[in-house]
Amino acid sequence: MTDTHRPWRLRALFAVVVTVLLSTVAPGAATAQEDEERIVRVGLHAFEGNFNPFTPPAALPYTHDLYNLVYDTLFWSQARVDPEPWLATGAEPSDDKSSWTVSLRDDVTWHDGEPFTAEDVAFTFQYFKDIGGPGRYGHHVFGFPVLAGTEVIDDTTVRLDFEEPVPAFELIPGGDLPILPEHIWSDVADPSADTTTLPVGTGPFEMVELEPDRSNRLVANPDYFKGAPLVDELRLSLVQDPSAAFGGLQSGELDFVTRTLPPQLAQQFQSNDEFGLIEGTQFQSLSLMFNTKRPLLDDAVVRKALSMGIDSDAVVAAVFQGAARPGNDTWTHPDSPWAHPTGGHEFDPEGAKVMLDQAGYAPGPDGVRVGPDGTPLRFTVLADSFSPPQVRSAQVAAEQLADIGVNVTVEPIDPAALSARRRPPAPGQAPDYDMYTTFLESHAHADPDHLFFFFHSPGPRTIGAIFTGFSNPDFDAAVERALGQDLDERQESLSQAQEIFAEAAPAVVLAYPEGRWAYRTEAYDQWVADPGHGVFTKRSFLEEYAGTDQEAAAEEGAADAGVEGATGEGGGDDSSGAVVGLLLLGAVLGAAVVFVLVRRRGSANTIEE
Amino acid sequence: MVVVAGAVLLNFALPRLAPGGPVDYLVPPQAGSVSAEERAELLDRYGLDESVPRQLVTYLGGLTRGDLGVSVRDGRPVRSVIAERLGWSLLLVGGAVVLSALVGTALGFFAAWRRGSGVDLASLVSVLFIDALPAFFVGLLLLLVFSVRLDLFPLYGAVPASEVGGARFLVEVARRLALPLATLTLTGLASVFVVARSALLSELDEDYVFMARAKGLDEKGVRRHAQQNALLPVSTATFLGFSTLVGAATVVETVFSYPGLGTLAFQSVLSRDYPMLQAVFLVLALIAIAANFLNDLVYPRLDPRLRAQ
Amino acid sequence: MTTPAVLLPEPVEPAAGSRVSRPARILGMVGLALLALVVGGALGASVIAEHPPERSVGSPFLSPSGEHWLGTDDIGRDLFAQLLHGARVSVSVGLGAAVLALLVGTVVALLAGYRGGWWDVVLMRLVDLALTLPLLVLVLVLTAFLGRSLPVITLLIAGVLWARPARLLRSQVLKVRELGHVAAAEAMGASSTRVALTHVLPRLVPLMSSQLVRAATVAVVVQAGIAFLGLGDPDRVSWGTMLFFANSSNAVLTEAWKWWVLPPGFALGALVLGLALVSYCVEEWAEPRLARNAGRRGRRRPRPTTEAEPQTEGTTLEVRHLSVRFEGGGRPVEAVRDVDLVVRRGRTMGLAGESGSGKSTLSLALVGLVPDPGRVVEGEVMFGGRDLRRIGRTSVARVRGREVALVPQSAMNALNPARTIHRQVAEAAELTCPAAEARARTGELLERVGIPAGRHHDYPHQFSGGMRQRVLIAMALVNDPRLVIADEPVTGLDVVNQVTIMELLGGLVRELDLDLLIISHELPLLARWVDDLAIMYAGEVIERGPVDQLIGDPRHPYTKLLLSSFPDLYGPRSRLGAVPGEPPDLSRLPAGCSFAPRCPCVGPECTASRPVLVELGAGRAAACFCAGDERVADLFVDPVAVAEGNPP
Amino acid sequence: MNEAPLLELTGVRVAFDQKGAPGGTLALDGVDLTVHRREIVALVGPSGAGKTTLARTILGMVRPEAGEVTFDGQPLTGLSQRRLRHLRRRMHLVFQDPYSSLHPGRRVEWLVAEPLAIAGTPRHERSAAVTEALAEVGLTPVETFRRRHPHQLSGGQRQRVALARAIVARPDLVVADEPASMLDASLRAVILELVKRLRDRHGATVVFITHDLALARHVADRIVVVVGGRIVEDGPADEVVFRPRHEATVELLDASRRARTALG
Repeated sequence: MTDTHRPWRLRALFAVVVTVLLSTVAPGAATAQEDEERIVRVGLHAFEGNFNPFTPPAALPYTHDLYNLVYDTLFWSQARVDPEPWLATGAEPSDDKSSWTVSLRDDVTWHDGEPFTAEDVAFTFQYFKDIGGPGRYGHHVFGFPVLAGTEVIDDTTVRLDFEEPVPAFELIPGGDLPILPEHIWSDVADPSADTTTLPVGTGPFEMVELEPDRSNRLVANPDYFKGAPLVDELRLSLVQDPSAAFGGLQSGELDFVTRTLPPQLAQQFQSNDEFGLIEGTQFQSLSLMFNTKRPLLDDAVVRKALSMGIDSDAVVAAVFQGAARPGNDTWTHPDSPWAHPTGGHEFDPEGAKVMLDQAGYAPGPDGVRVGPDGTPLRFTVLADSFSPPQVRSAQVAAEQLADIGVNVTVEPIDPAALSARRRPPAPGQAPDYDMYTTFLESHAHADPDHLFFFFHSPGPRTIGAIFTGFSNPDFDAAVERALGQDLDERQESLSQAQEIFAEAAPAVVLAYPEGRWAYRTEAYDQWVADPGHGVFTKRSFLEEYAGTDQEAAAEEGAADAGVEGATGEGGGDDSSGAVVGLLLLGAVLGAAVVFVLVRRRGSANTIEE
Repeated sequence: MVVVAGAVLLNFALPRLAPGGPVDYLVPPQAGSVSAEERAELLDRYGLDESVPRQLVTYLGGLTRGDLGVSVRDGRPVRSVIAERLGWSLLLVGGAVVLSALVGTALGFFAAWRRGSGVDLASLVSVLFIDALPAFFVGLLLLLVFSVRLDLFPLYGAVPASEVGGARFLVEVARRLALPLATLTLTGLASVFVVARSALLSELDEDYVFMARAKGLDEKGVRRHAQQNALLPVSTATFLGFSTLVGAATVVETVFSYPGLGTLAFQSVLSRDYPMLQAVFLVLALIAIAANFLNDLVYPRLDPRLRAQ
Repeated sequence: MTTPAVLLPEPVEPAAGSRVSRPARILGMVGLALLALVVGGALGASVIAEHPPERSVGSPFLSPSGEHWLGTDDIGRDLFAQLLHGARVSVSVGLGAAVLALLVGTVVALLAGYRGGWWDVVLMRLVDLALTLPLLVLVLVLTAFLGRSLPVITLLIAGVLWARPARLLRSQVLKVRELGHVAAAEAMGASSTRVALTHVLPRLVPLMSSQLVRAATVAVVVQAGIAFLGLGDPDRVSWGTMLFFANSSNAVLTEAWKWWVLPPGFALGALVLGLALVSYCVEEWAEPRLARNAGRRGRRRPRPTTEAEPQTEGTTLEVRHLSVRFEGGGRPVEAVRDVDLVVRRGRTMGLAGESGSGKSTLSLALVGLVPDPGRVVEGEVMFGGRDLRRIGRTSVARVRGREVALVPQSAMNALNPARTIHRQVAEAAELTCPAAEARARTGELLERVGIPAGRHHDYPHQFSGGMRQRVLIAMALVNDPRLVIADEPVTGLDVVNQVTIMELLGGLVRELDLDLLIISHELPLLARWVDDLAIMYAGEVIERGPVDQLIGDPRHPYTKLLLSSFPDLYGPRSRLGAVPGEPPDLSRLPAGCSFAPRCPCVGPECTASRPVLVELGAGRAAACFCAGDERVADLFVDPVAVAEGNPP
Repeated sequence: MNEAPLLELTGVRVAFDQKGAPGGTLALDGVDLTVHRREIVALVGPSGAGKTTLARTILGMVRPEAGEVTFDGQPLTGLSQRRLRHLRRRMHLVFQDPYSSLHPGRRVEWLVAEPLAIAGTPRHERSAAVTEALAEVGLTPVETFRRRHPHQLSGGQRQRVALARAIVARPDLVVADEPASMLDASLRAVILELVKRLRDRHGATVVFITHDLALARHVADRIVVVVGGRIVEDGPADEVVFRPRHEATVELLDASRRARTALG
């Protein structure tokens, strides 16, 4: 943020005072853009500190998009029935779809100059299966589906065999698994331990500097098979504090922040010519999950009533200030190709009360309903304490549920403790929680198998509703059927499953947050919204895609400006900031200056008198 | 020595009190599920499947070799992570200790010398006021004023994202250090100030100060007599303040996204990164012990009565 | 207990009820007001705030309005209500944790400090251990692990806070153990529980209360800190969580910081500042010497306007009508009243008087060192032909040490413990000569006073009291002054040392041809060493004259009675004589003769008007209406009568 | 004096540092001392001679390394803390410093009654004894003084309170450690008179510590000269002053003589 109307003396005084305090060199104005290269400085809101796909990630799915700046996948994973070929030029399934023959591009080289071949693909799939482990990707080849074997047919063709039909191969795992160079990884004994080596991939950017937990530097890969990226260099810094991140963007220290722009800041960035805003969906959902093995919550009537008692619109308004869409009872993201055609959320507190009354949950003396066995409907919602939207939406939902006679307490808890709490002590047993809120991202909604993965009865291969314990035979049948169908044939089975879901309500989607990002136009303005990924993906930097969304996004942003102006006059009133600064530092520094002056005068005094 | 041993044991025990182990962190809520075998494998990888006494033996064994284990969170050797963070922390906390000691002592002496005067009261109240504001709040305000509004300092981090070398690099590091350092200095200022002030006050009442005046020394000479002895408690306050500031640094580092031990500790707590947490605690305890030790070293230099007879 | 600074004149103690200085009182009041504000807000939260703190009552991010005084937060909750209700959390955690921590700390301190032995060893190791871990980080870890409800957080904070008070209190216990009344109780056979509870514990109260406040401060800040980091208590709105949500909602980047960030931040500040100010006040109350005014004398004194009469021939020092007044908090104290005193060339002068008689203050006034809040209000100090009161502070400083040297009382404390004695003496010598010469002279003189060369570079603590007194004598003489004022030079030494020091001083004075003014309460000692003697009582010189005559034939009843109260080594074993009554309270002196309330031969004129010093010939003078009277010569008061409380 | 002595010390050795290693400087080195009932014995010596250590040893507050302290036929060494405390209630120590030896937070009546409280005398019986003792030391009107706090008293008055406490305790033995040395000379006679009265009226045995031979001779029946942790001379007061046998005594007497002029 520049300030033009401040008296220069005051500002100079601050500079002087601070310089005195720190005895550092004069701070000067913002760092000048030093060269003509196009450099984009990005503030990451979370980062694991390495680009090793075998270490456990905590910042899903966004880590995935970061990896994909350096690595490539066979297909570009998208919430589409026909994913875009990427390293692959195409894939042909066997009749039962358990075996896929993938043809590859022949114009790809690794960052170190080695040519990319079918060997690398075969190696990668096998390697991920062999290593297994905690990484985000391994389960695609040993969980579901299970890789049976690979065969390299020629330099650009490889066949991948699975133990069961994989109709969705192109998306999962084809669109997900990063392809690794065999010549590098085949020598690595313990892949997850090697975290400091710079990754070698085929992607549009090559990593040249890796400082874990702090910053990374990626430079453009000039030989990228889709053409050199439009940006010469990406400087990624980890800025976890949101204020620091957006402040950095505002002050010109950053050009882009991966954190979505909170609505209350939108107006500020919108009104400033230096910034552009772009929207895009990450297929994110904020859900309230029920422990269906818990007494009372094991009753679908109770769960449905709770669902009906929650006003998703109110959550959207209160927690997201409109920058989200209300949840669907059918769970799947409305933009997903597999979403139930009608969807929608049924908010009907009166109906919920009637339902509960009829099911024998009569209001107790304190207004809280009591179950047939005398247990009151009192629940605790666990929420990730570091995620204000999760805490806030839980609080809003709790307020609403009080109106239908259900007492809900919100318990913010740190993520690891949350994970521990929702884990069943042993398979099949009920975990120790009532409900929890969680963000689920693109995978959960863009993946055609998502309902199977999340809500199928807990199965032998650790698939299904491990945490919620949800089990419904009809639902299971529907999602199992879908799993074996081609992508474009699944709609009916999936819709059926979604209808069952809506009735049984093992979870309630509180909102589908929209993504909106701010960037400095001067640094780079060709961002594209990539559904399911947001905008910080490689496609934003490739000529083929870049800039296509720009105008539309800008227009939409402008339209929003009027609505979002809830945060006062906007801009920044510098004088009040300075007042606080003076209050704070003035006291000390002033005293210090006086000290020096008086001291000098004092010593003079004693002699002269 | 006993204290070090106790600290080591405590370090080992503390993280294990927590509900939820590293595996729970490794598999975040968003991710799918993990099979029993995968859990077992994970536990095995980090040696967490062994009995607690065996883990302790392994830990102690590693310690003797200077091996602090591997971070569960990102798989890097704990030692290198600590080494990297320690430097920034020492720069920040050490700088704050030195600065707050210097400024606090100077101000405290200044106020004591003018006991009861308006200047004394004003400095006392303003220092107490600043001390009363929590460190993170001061940090937020400094951030707000100097970075966001005035745009004088960068907002976060310890080193610039862009590549600069030589003197420019140092300048950049200094600029990024400035605000967290100022915050932490302000945080540590009051305790030193108050001690310095009251120490000098009580020294001024001592007979030798009177004697210094009686034998004809000018005010400067008299003041030097008193200040020399008043430094004693100031030194203790400064060194004790070290561990307080390390704690405060956790919050300040978070506000400024400064890559020090404090944020590392915080992240490690959240990720149940036992090896890292143990190491961070060990280092923090060692710093505190070292500070005490330094104090014990400095003390006899300041007070001949404590020198070995 | 620290040794009281004996050099300072005694009657300066502030009047009862004002143990705390005025600025501290004001600060304390401000602190209390701040606390009252916060506590009031906490208590009245439900009444004052019209909205519940934990329900959305409006649109998110509203600016302040009549409806929402501080606007609303990110989900439309009323910030003003949150601010008020947040006070409850801070206050209860602060208070709860502090009380708990102090309780534990006190028990540990008493066990470790009073029981001692293994208790001490084990507990103090524990304390050390607890102190090595950074507090905030520890609480952070434990909160993440053990839960974050208010009681748990309170317990946790107390659990890491107890160590510091425990350590401080233990050392206080060790100090208190040495106090007379503790030893007295032990000597009377009191059980250790009784001693610990009735004698030790009450003496810990001031430290405990300041530690309580300190602990509360830390607890409040720590609680806010962990809440700010997102580990706050879920059930309760607190200032820390307000700031957490404000920060994660980027309030500092919008205008909302003014009503979302500042109020909770400053509320925390107000609470902590309130606590700090009260603590400051409490600490001063517990350690009243903090309340005393500084040694630096900033004010200019009024200078006499009229020209002084020239100094009388043959005198080294001539004091005329000197009055010193202390104006502390209470009523003014006239420590020295209208004193005339002459030190004649070549004759040693003695000034005798009991504590509170003003003799030390007088000596300080001579060299311009009356401590605050004392002031010389009248009189002249003629020395070397000029009035020391006229020549200004800096010039007096030049005279000090160079022309008039002071050998102060309490040799134990008059040397800087951190500097070698040689350096301290040389420092004085350097005032008049170059460094090298100063060092040489110092060495010479130290040897002359009987300190072997090998020990010149030792520190004061390595010397006995007698030796230190020798150092002070060397220090006084190093600049070859014309007058040495020795204030109680041998008090506190045993009789053998007394003789040696007095003989050394006397010898040096003769050798260097100086004049000497000795001040002491030991009348027999003075009588042995001086030529002229003046007796002071209640700030006045009540009798003076050549020593033999004054001792042999005292004219003032006080002198006579005082003389009778010193036992004689070889004389008859008769009863010692007593002086009836109590020493005078200088702030409440009677209208007439200040000795009248104790005087056996008091008459009506004595209570009506003040007797002045009347010349009796042969250099003698006494301030008494019955100075020449027979009655004085035969005065004797039997202590038996006085002991019963029935003075004659 | 055919009664058994009240107090007997034989071969008492006390190391300087109570916690420290044996073989350090000795504060008391082979002290033999017998004090008979109703006797006033003055312990005289220069500072650091071990007088105060001797007093504390007599009270059982310092445990000797070697030797035996017997009080009224009962050896103190080897007694349990509890038994020792009980025995100590029959002795009383009057301190040198009247400013610190009184609990500053308590009123005079509490302070004087403390020995009774320690002995377990019922509360209502204490008041009369306090009144009587305060009257005896001349703190009249008693009702005014008993409500006062120590800081409202002058040094002389405080020492009177300490002596009232000694009267209330009805001890067999009073150890007075320079009770008048911190007071003004004008108050000295009264305090000494009160100390004497403990023997004369209350039948206590008094051990009086002082560094002033003149004063010792004035107060005591017997003078015991302590120098360097040893008793160098022990005899009737006038005997010691007029016919000193040990050279240390002679030196002390000489210094006393040279330091002062005989008055009056």
